[in-house]
Amino acid sequence: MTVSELELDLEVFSGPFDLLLTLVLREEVDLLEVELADVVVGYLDFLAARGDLDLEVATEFLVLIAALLELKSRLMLPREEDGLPELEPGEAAEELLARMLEARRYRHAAQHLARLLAGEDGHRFRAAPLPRWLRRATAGDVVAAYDPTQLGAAIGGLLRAPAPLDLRHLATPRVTVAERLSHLRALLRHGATSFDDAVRGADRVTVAVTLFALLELYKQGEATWSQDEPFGEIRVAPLGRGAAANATAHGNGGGR
Amino acid sequence: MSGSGLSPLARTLEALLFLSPEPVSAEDLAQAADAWPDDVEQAVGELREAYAPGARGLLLREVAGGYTLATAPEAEPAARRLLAKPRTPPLTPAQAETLAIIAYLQPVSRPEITRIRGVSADSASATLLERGLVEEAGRSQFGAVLYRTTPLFLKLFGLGSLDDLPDPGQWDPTPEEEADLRERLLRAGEQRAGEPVAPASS
Amino acid sequence: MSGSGLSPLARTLEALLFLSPEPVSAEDLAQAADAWPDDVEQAVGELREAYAPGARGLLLREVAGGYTLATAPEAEPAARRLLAKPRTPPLTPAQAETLAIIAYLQPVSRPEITRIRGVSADSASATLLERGLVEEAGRSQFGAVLYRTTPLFLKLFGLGSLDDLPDPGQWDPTPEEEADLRERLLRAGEQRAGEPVAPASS
Repeated sequence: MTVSELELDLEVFSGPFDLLLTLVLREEVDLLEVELADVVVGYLDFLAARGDLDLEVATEFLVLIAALLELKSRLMLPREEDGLPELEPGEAAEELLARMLEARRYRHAAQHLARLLAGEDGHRFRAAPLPRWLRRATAGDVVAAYDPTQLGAAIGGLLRAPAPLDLRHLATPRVTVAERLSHLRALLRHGATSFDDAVRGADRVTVAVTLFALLELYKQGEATWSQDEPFGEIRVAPLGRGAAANATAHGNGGGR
Repeated sequence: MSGSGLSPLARTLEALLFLSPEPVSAEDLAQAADAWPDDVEQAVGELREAYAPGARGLLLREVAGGYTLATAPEAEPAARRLLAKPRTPPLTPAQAETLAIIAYLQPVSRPEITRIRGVSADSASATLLERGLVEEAGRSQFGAVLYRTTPLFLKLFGLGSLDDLPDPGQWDPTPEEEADLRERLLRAGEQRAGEPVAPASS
Repeated sequence: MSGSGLSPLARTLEALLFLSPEPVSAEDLAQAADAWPDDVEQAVGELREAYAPGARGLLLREVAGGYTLATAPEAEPAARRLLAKPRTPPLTPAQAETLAIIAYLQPVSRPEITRIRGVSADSASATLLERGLVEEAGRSQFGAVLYRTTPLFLKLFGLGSLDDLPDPGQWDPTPEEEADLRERLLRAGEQRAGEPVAPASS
């Protein structure tokens, strides 16, 4: 399975900017109220229906969600923490607007192409091999048609090993769910902890991936979590074998 | 068309279009038929008339910079029964978007497509490559593979050339819509000044 | 035939004969067109008239297996000029890269080509095989197909032997490196890919 299959399954968007544009343009939705958690939960349901968790795909999905989180956080957070240049609200809105409009333009172009293709439905071209009398090999006619220097030039090009390309954060996941799962498990072996502790010093993508790993632990029955109030501390406690003593010692949170 | 048939040159061109697996340009037709461009143009006119929609089971199409023969859509149900081959499957939204970006911005690299869509285009571009709608067009200065569309793309989408693609600006929102969108984004941005500091887990 | 064109059934049969590379029997035509044999016979009669010798560039031929369309003999010289020459369209970047890797490293396996290029070379190598520029040269110890260039490759590039291939040194960005060309290409490919390349299926 790939994330593109998921896109098909949800049938609402084919990219974060589309999703965002759709949500923002919907009169009743304020950008700040876009429930990214719902998207994540929808994805988890999708995975549950399939019966297994493909960590590679989960990571890919997270990249998508992380892009949304970044856009949203630009509007929510007063301060950037990971060295990205801070944008004024006006600038942030302009940048977002420009990217959304660009995505929108190609979405419409895509629809135009899909219509063209549908209109061509029913036109078939002939795909028959040439008759034998046209296939006769004429070895004598062969004259040099290509310049060998293009082969040397191609090899030269392939020897080039460039500096790594800056693809922005969303092209390559820097952290995997598997890594964050083992990080959380290691922490939980020592008893209850908090989400802030689990992501101390981490960048935003890592935070998002850690949250996803936590959802997975919860689903697997390995941990439970609670939060007393919005934006309050998220307590995380181990569940299952060997967890009872620790859970008692730390109190298991009152918010459940 | 006249009932008495085609001129000798038009007959030759008809045979060439029947045999050639790809659309053939007017120049190549002239060269192969050993004829003057003006005469070729006139003979193509004869064929155009002979294959006027509704006259025959075939149509003369002008795609990908050349001429080619194709079946008329009325024959599609019968063709499907005879050949038992599915017609060209439609594109998924992700594939159509990726194809649109490549068509308009070619040559364009995969990271650039990802930037515009906001989500990876890897599997979509792999499918487009496999279906022969796009191909590699060298590498960017950073070594990323660049993509462009193929003649098959023009052929399957019924386009004479890339110039037949409409100006994408026509799909941009009206100034009012854009102003409205900007307004909403700004409002969301201003709101945050009064917001408490959200934790990283928002 | 009448100047006003063919009946709907004759048009459908014309499209079917156009598409099918093999002769089609009257029964198969009737079944595909969902028509009675008598009607098919009559429609074939229309086509026979429309494709009477001298009327068009194509002929309706009745062979053992059924009906088929073929080009009229008058068009043969033009068809030879258009289609019988060795096809040497310019190499696409992907084809040039793939061919260069095969030329300089032969014999070389497809997984190696993929690792060096960072992207699959399947369609490029299929085209090179089809045009007769490369051929299979047995299998590697892991069972992957190996490729080498052909005598036609040497002819089309005007080379007396493989020793006449240009020294890639003049295009080499880091000519001071000592390592073997194959090793350096593989290393650069992996660096460009930015991450380990999944083992290619072979």
